[in-house]
Amino acid sequence: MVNLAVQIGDLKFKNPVSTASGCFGYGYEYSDFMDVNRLGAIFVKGTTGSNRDGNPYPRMAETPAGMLNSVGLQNKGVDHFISEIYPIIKDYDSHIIVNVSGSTIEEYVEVSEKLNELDKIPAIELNISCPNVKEGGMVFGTHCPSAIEVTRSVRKAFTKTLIVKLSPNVTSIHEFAMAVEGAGADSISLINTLLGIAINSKTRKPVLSTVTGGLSGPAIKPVALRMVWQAYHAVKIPIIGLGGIMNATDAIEFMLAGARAIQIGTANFIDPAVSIKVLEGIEGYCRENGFSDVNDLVGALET
Amino acid sequence: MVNLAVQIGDLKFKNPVSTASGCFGYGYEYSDFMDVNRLGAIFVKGTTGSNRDGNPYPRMAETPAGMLNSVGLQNKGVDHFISEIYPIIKDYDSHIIVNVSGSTIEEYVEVSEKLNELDKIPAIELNISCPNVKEGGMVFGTHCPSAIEVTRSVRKAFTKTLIVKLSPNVTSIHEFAMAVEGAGADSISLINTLLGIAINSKTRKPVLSTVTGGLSGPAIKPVALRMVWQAYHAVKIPIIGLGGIMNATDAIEFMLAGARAIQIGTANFIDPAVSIKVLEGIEGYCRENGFSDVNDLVGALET
Amino acid sequence: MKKRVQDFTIIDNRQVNTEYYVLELQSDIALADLKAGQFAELRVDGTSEVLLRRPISFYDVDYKKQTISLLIQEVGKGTRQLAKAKPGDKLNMIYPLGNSFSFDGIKKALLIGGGVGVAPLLLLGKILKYNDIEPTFLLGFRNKDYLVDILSFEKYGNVLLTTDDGSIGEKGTVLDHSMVESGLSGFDKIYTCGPQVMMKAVAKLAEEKGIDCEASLENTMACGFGACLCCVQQTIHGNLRVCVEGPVFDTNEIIW
Amino acid sequence: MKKRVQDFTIIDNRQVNTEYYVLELQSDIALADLKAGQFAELRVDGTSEVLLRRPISFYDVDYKKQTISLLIQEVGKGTRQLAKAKPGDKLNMIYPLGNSFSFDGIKKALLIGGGVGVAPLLLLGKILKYNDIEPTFLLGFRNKDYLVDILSFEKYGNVLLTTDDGSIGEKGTVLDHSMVESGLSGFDKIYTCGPQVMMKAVAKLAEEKGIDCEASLENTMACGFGACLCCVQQTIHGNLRVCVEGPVFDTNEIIW
Ligand SMILES: Cc1cc2nc3c(=O)[nH]c(=O)nc-3n(C[C@H](O)[C@H](O)[C@H](O)COP(=O)(O)OP(=O)(O)OC[C@H]3O[C@@H](n4cnc5c(N)ncnc54)[C@H](O)[C@@H]3O)c2cc1C
Ligand SMILES: Cc1cc2nc3c(=O)[nH]c(=O)nc-3n(C[C@H](O)[C@H](O)[C@H](O)COP(=O)(O)OP(=O)(O)OC[C@H]3O[C@@H](n4cnc5c(N)ncnc54)[C@H](O)[C@@H]3O)c2cc1C
Ligand SMILES: Cc1cc2nc3c(=O)[nH]c(=O)nc-3n(C[C@H](O)[C@H](O)[C@H](O)COP(=O)(O)O)c2cc1C
Ligand SMILES: Cc1cc2nc3c(=O)[nH]c(=O)nc-3n(C[C@H](O)[C@H](O)[C@H](O)COP(=O)(O)O)c2cc1C
Ligand code: FES
Ligand code: FES
Repeated sequence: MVNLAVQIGDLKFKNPVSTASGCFGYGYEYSDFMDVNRLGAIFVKGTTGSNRDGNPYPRMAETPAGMLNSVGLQNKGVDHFISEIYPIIKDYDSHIIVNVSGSTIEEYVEVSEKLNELDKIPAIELNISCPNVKEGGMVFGTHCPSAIEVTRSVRKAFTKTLIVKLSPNVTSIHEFAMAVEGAGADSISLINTLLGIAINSKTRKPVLSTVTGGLSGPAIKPVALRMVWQAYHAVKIPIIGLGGIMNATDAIEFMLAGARAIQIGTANFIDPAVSIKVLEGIEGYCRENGFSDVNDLVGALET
Repeated sequence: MVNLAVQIGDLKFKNPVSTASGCFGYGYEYSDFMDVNRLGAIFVKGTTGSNRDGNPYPRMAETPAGMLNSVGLQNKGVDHFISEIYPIIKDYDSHIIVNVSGSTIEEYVEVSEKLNELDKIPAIELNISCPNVKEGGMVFGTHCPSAIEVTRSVRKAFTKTLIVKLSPNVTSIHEFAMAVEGAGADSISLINTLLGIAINSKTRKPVLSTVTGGLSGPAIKPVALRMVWQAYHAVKIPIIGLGGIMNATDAIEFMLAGARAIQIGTANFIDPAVSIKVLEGIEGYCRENGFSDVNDLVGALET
Repeated sequence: MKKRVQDFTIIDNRQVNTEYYVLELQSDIALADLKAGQFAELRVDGTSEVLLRRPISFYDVDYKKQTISLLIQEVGKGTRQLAKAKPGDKLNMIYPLGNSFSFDGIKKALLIGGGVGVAPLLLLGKILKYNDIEPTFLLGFRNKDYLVDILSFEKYGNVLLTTDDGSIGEKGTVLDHSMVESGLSGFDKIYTCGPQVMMKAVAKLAEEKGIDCEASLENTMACGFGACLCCVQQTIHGNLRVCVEGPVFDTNEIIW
Repeated sequence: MKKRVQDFTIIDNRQVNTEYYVLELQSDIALADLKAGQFAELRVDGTSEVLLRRPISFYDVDYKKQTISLLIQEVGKGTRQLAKAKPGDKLNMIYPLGNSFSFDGIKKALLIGGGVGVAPLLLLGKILKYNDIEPTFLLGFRNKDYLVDILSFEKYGNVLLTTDDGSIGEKGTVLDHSMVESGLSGFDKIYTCGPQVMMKAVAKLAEEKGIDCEASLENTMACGFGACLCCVQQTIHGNLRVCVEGPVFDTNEIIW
């Protein structure tokens, strides 16, 4: 028997496998394909203070071993989440973690306060790294004093587990990791998408309506692994690693680099049951390699 | 007839296609495969003040649509370049541009001064973005005041065309573009490699001896295009774009984003004659789309 | 209907014209129920250039033989690779996806398709016919070299053709066809699928004539089953997902 | 010899054991001259997992038939994909690459190979034989299920075998073979190719016995023709490129 449970702040995940915000809807979109209750956690779509329409079409471009998106936080706002979505998903056996997004500190705080009231929301993930909105979003994630300020403010408003999601579009990821740790984060997740562009040479136009978008998928895995490894050596709080995880081997690489848990994003689009395969693969790896506790993989990279 | 010539500082390239430093040796490694004289320019391997052994083996890891390298500027030093290599390559019909690397400002200046004396070296490319050396290298490329200082110092020592090669491992590429423009660069080239890690889950060790390495190849193209586009809107000096160019379409995308010329790196390893195909492809594109001058593509992205 | 991820076996791949081909796929198990207008997300194997699945409409289905047909136009990396499929090869699909055309209380329908957009109209015509609704197909192609197998359509209804150059059928676009000019009387519904400019024009025509109209839209999709919000269409109800709330929309609700 | 990028046609792909297979490739044009120890860089098509070419040694060559044989072990993404090659498929190679084994003034040579490392030794043995040098092959495998086609080797010289479990030949590694213990007298050169630990041990043995020794090294390569400096081996002459100054090195010069 392999112990798969991992601890993120005050929260115990029954296993390290979770699904990334914006890539897994609210979980029920996947219920035809897998048992979503087997996941350690589900990070639901970025949620803002009020309704957002997101960006105009087209919002997606395929790139070599990756994709760009510029969804732009389309969601119906936190009140709609609470009244319409929360009742449906609150009894999942996986932790429901809401990805909190905003344009202003006030908005982040407002959303976090409201979510703090919900019994079955044990944690939030503060998205200070969305590259696809004009205001806020990535600004908080690429300017250290802003990252500190928004984390501090939300920390006061949210009493449960606070995960801060970092942007990879920075010179020194460890600086941001340490900053939000100091500001009260219980955990950090990384990476969000890398800022990129796709161009259609025939039309001589950008593929995305917003010109730039966020790059995800296997292409970014080496950068994500590097950042997880750098952050692991900079902070004490647990790290949730993501970026290009397609299979169990990738997930194990993130854990070796220092991730206590992992999230799967883009891969869900290609194989909607991939997260279960990753879970089973991690368990198999531990068994075959004599690890009785998945936690023994965390940061076990021999350098 | 399509005009293919482009101007980089005082220097006229007969066409916009060149090959990237560290990926094309000194040109002669490719002479069995193609006529290297057809290139606009050849950016030769990073050259330092004295001999460098580079990093221990292994130095290479394949990643999704990319590769990591940690060669670490292995070269025999500028004096060896001048006495042994320059005589062989100086009569190429393509511009020979030396990629100047170093650990200290003094080293950059020393190498640049020596190269300034060589008749057939019309330009240098200042590599302030090598992620694979312990000292110097990327530090200059990720710290703006250092980037300015090294550019200023070399500008004094080198009277011909000075190209500064920027690191993508920064928060604001336009900041660096503007800084080195202000410090006297005639042109900027971007991007160098993104810092990444590859892990072998079986051995639980990093694949590279140096743990981290530089990511190149198609995977990085969206990031490179974005940075070229951002830099294009920040500076007046011509931009040489690179990062993941595999074919003529990719090259055209870079030109539309704002690159006046392009470099091909990793793709040469897979198809050693790819640069000629890119050149012919660009010419064909211009012909088919009614561009009589390749310069009309530069920055022509309709946003 | 529960969505599935399933392997199919290619049993036929026939070239229809220079750019189009029909893949016929067989299932080992009973097919999921398909509705006209729905689509599948195809995994593209064997090339380094494709990461995401590709959405393709159902062209035809045979529940007894457990086969599905897809009409595919070669436009890029994925469809080029799929074109190489040989009998015996496997093809993995997520299906059935999306909503479908509605036809409650309809008697006589006009199905207007352009190019590869005719694909979902074949299955729609077939189903309409089975429901005693009379379909008329009005199909437009670039020229006679881009035609599809018209006999398949004629099994279910009258087929009118236009080509840009008049090399077969009437010359011009579907909108230029004489029967459009003659008034469209008798039709109580128009369905359309094809290039966006065509659908937009059809929608306008339908509005003018006071006929209900549904269009099957395209979009760039990452997931195809509602999770990513990449594929939205602006509508009077806000940005809706083409893969879930679509691909079929009442044209009155679309903000083009 | 000028290096070429050339398409070959696969004419045979035969499984040699559970992990090894031999590809036989035919050229439309006269082959470039190949030397024993040289290799080719193979392009791997049809999978999204491989970007760079893969280096593979020449196992055999027939200039008349214009064919080249490669002995390949399935170890990962690229070799797994290459294993699917079918007669008629194309394979693109850059060749010939690297230096080669030297045999000036040699009379009797011992060729020590382990696992798939036996590949370059077949061609070497053949060429030695043609040059009136007597090759003896000492080949080690995991067990009898991992053997290669020994008859091919026996055409050129005496073949001695070891397996880790003694299921064929003597039990143990090549270093444990009785003929090694009996002194290696008469051999004026040792060539070796196989796992690094084995080659290192062979090099030590050769040094002790005062016999010249050459080893064919492996390395991770990006280009294969000297441009990238990814593949260096530490030697007494500094870091040398395995793809140009190697893959064959005098073992006295290697800093292991
Ligand atoms: C619901 C739905 C049903 C469809 N049904 C069919 C069908 O039955 N038969 C058929 O042939 N095609 C159909 N399509 C279109 C098909 O999905 C695209 O042609 C295909 O994804 C292109 O893939 P590719 O890799 O060949 O092209 P790529 O190499 O990805 O792109 C080539 C070019 O096509 C454009 N393109 C790519 N994807 C789309 C897209 N989804 N919509 C519009 N343009 C695109 C790109 O911008 C690019 O210019 C459908 C699309 C949707 C959304
Ligand atoms: C000069 C030379 C000649 C060679 N000749 C032969 C030959 O004749 N027959 C043969 O079967 N193999 C030969 N090899 C080894 C062969 O190149 C590798 O096995 C192959 O590249 C692995 O590719 P892959 O995609 O299957 O493995 P990957 O999926 O890339 O890797 C699988 C595993 O193999 C390891 N690996 C990958 N490449 C190498 C390498 N170059 N050296 C050592 N380990 C590696 C990786 O670290 C990983 O653990 C030779 C290598 C060199 C450098
Ligand atoms: C379509 C799409 C939508 C996303 N939406 C969000 C979001 O709302 N909030 C967020 O923090 N991250 C969002 N992300 C980023 C992912 O959660 C994840 O950080 C990123 O995709 C990298 O992981 P991957 O390579 O596994 O996809 C989104 C990503 C994609 C592809
Ligand atoms: C093996 C290797 C060696 C490199 N050496 C250098 C170097 O010496 N100096 C330098 O400025 N860039 C060096 N680079 C970076 C490339 O010049 C280029 O910026 C990068 O690879 C991105 O382009 P690409 O994706 O086309 O390869 C090297 C890249 C590779 C892959
Ligand atoms: S394609 Fe993902 S929501 Fe429609
Ligand atoms: S593999 Fe590039 S120099 Fe050897």
